[in-house]
Amino acid sequence: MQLTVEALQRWIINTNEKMQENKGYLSELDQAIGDGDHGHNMARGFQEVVNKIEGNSFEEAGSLFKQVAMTLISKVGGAAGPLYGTAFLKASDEWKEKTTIDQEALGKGMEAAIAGIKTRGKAQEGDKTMLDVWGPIHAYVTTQPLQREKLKKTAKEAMEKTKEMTAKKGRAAYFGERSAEHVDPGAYSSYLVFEALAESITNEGDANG
Amino acid sequence: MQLTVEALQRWIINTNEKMQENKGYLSELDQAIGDGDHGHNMARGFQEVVNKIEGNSFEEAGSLFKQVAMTLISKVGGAAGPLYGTAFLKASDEWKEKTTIDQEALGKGMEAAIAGIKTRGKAQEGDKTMLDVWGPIHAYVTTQPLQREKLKKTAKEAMEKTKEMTAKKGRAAYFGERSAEHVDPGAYSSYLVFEALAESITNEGDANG
Amino acid sequence: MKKLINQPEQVVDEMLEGIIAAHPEKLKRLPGLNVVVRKEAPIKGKVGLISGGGSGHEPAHAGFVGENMLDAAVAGEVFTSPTPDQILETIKAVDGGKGVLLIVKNYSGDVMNFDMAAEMAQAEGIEVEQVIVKDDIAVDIKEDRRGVAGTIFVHKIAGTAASEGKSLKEVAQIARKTAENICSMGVSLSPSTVPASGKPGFTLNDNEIEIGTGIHGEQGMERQSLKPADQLTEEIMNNILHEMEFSPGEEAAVITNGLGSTPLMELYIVHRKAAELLKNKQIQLKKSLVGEYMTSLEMAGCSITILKLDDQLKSYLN
Amino acid sequence: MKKLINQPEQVVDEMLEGIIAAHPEKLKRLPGLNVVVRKEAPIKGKVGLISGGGSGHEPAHAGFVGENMLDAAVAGEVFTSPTPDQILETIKAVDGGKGVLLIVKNYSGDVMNFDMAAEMAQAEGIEVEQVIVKDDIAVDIKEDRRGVAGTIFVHKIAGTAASEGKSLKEVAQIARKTAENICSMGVSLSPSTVPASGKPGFTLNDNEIEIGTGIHGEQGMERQSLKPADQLTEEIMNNILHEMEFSPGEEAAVITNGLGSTPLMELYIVHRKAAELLKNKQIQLKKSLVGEYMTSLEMAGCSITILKLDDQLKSYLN
Ligand SMILES: Nc1ncnc2c1ncn2[C@@H]1O[C@H](COP(=O)(O)OP(=O)(O)O)[C@@H](O)[C@H]1O
Ligand SMILES: Nc1ncnc2c1ncn2[C@@H]1O[C@H](COP(=O)(O)OP(=O)(O)O)[C@@H](O)[C@H]1O
Ligand SMILES: [Mg+2]
Ligand SMILES: [Mg+2]
Ligand SMILES: [Mg+2]
Ligand SMILES: [Mg+2]
Repeated sequence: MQLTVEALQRWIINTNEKMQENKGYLSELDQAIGDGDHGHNMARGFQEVVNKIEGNSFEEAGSLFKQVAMTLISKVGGAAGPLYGTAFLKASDEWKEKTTIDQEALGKGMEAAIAGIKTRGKAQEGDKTMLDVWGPIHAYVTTQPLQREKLKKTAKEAMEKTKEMTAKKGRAAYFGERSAEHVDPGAYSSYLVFEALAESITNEGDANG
Repeated sequence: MQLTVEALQRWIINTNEKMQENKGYLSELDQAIGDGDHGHNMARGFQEVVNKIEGNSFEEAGSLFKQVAMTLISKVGGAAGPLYGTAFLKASDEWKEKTTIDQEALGKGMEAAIAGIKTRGKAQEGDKTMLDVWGPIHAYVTTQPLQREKLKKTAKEAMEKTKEMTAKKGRAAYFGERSAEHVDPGAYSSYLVFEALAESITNEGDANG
Repeated sequence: MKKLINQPEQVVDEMLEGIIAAHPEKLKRLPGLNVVVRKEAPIKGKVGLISGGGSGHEPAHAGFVGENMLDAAVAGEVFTSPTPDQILETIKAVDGGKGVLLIVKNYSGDVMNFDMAAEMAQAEGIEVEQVIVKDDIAVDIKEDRRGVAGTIFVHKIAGTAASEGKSLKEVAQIARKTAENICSMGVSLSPSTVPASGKPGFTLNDNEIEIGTGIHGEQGMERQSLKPADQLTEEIMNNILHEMEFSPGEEAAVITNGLGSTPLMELYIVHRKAAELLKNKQIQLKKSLVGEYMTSLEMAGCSITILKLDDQLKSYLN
Repeated sequence: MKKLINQPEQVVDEMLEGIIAAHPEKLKRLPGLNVVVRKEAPIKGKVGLISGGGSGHEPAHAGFVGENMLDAAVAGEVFTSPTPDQILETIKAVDGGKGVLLIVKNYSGDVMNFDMAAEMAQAEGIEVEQVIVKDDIAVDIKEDRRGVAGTIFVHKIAGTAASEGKSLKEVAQIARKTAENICSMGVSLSPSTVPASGKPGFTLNDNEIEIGTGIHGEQGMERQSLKPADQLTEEIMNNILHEMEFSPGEEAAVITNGLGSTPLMELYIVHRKAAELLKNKQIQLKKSLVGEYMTSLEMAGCSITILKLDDQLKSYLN
């Protein structure tokens, strides 16, 4: 697998489309165990990202993702803003000067991103957050050949698993055990991010290419 | 007709009973074209009056009605308090030293009361207020022999007539022509006052006695 | 009815106890009465200032008792004018020998009860003047207009004038001038519920608002469907400015007043548009009060009040 | 959703415009940002004080910008923490060379965004300290407690300390001491509706209340049926006093805070009972704030905040 800068750009644009489509649903999820703004936060942030990157062409992945990260940081707000922002910022460091991203580079970028989320949010996997999607995806990316449908399935299953978890971080933690009947909104938005990634891979032809 | 001080006292006690029974209805009438407190105001005031006069015996009508008036003035509040208070205060002046009230004295007391209401409230008959009951009752008392049922009927008809009137004074005036579908709450409470008076007359035996 | 109360009959008494508990160093209650008085009252050589009316309009009126404002406030039952005996005792409690000014909102109940108290006090040899506030232009006939949030400007300006040691005649004259230069108008989005009755004072559909509703839920000018804040503000401002004569360059003070449950956020959105409209007309906005000054329990909505300033009024307002 | 707004996306911007329109002589807005700053800022020789958070809690936070209080407030979207870039610009705008203190409520979003901004500012050579307010005892684990109305006491006390010219270290230390001596707890009678979503944040039955609800509608401790104000106040006060160590004769300050649509009348009824309970425990009530300080849009209900005073805190509070 090789993702060109253009493919990466399409990944982000596709992610935005998913955020817009799922804005209401994400906020509904957040209303159940949070404050009901997650969809609006993500939709606002990714729309700004697309406004910034669409039409521009980037020479390498590092500057693309730095732009993505800085825009998310300054436009999302809430808990999701610094976390997604930090994730992409850390990844952009890994992807500096790269004109294509192969599976190994993807794994390294994700590793840096996850470390960033953990430092910033002081959460662990199992705390019912977006980390519970990022973790399993990272494990998959670093151990198996990437396949579009498999990637989607991994993300979906990880997201669905957060339903049973009891939240330990973020607003949902206030709900204690009562949080354990609802999918985590940040996990759902991360699922959308990786679903979009999977679709970008297909666009490049063979999923294993 | 002769009303002893005791009969007058019973009139007031009977009036209070009617105010308590009709508290909710009076406030409902007031809610339609006012602020919904008339029943509460009248019930609170007359209850205090009864607390003050019950058990006591008064030598003459003047001091009884001065007590009634002062209590209404200090306990009813709103527009009704000063008006009913002034009415009974002016009547008490007329009835000073009297141990019984005959029809002529009743008429004189009412005349003074009405003058008091008019001075205080600057309203005229026809403005859709309590005056539109006091006026017709006064006319009846000063022109025809008092009869229990006739007195009741006169009060009731006068009260009902206020339904068609357009309010010119008090809160109902804000409703302008839209006030013309509702009985005036002060007219209704005055109807109760005179219904109680009629019942006191019967208690004395022959209505013409 | 979902309210943080105990017995509906006790709300006024318990509220007043709470006010005194909150500010024991500044306020006292006249024993046995629903009256809040400045601790220093009566103040020798200063005209005494009294306001009052039915309860349910908090912070009006007890919230305006203090330095450079009122000496006392008389609280009636909820939405019911207080009685003359209570007002009379208040007059006695604040008379420092220079007489007392009563600030009264133009409702027949208030006017009559304050009138009776003034007569009684005068009979006892106390000089009393009254100013009747009639700022609600939702009522057509000028003489019948209700007193609403503009009353706060009268408290403030008369309060400063009294603090300066002006005579009763002078304070009353300034208060009347203030009252004559105030126009207000409100809009209601939802009704309030008087504790004793337990039922909302009127009903509005989900998408319905009422322009010109009074602070006791009195009928307004018309029902409309909900519209953007800017449009609504413009409508209210046009109504008010139509009643007032402003030449370019003249000065105004504005109260954007919440009726009870409208968030401050929304009041600022309304105020922003009001300020913009004044600017368009070259009217200088010299003072803004944005918040809850004269409420109607938990009614949703707001009112806008404009006071036309001259140099004298401006100097007393600050 | 019946609100006095224009577009839901515009509420924060238009509210801030309204605040500036109301107080142009005292406040300015940082161009292009959702930040309200004292007109005099940056003030040389004074520690800069910044608070902020999601909007919808008005008057928090911009309403507390002024002399002896905050130098600036950063406003996020409704119920959404502001972003680091806005906070960074605010830090730069109020740094008078003595460093800047950030007053942050303990929500993961706020903490992370303010953290990032602090790191950025430090990287640019500005001294920054933070105090995290965690006063809501409805949350069991101390470290996870939310910041609610008690934040106002931190604004005020740190504000006075900063005005006196104290160093950043000193102001931060006093602010932290204040924060550690505050406990709060709320009760909600009805939910609020975020303009962008248009739907109430939760639902309560006609006769149901929720004890311990957060100011964004976060789940509380338990749902109960409506009960008399005195009983409810006692329950909340017991919870708070159970968390605090008070000996007879010690002193306290209290905020009885309205969440948005609860009439001031009801707040005073609650405050009355709170004051009585303190008296019973021989705790001296030295300062009372009763009104809307930290709201949740038009949520009905209230919160009670207790600050345990010592001589230092008391002197800075007045
Ligand atoms: N400390 C944390 N670590 C990792 N993820 C977190 C943390 N706190 C919150 N999140 C994620 O952020 C999501 C909520 O984001 P959002 O609703 O936009 O912010 P807020 O909670 O401030 O309203 C949660 O569903 C969760 O996945
Ligand atoms: N100026 C007036 N003259 C005579 N009666 C009046 C006047 N104003 C009001 N009323 C009477 O008082 C009644 C209302 O009393 P109430 O509801 O107790 O007082 P308020 O209007 O202050 O709430 C009206 O129905 C009317 O009959
Ligand atoms: Mg959220
Ligand atoms: Mg009435
Ligand atoms: Mg009334
Ligand atoms: Mg949020």
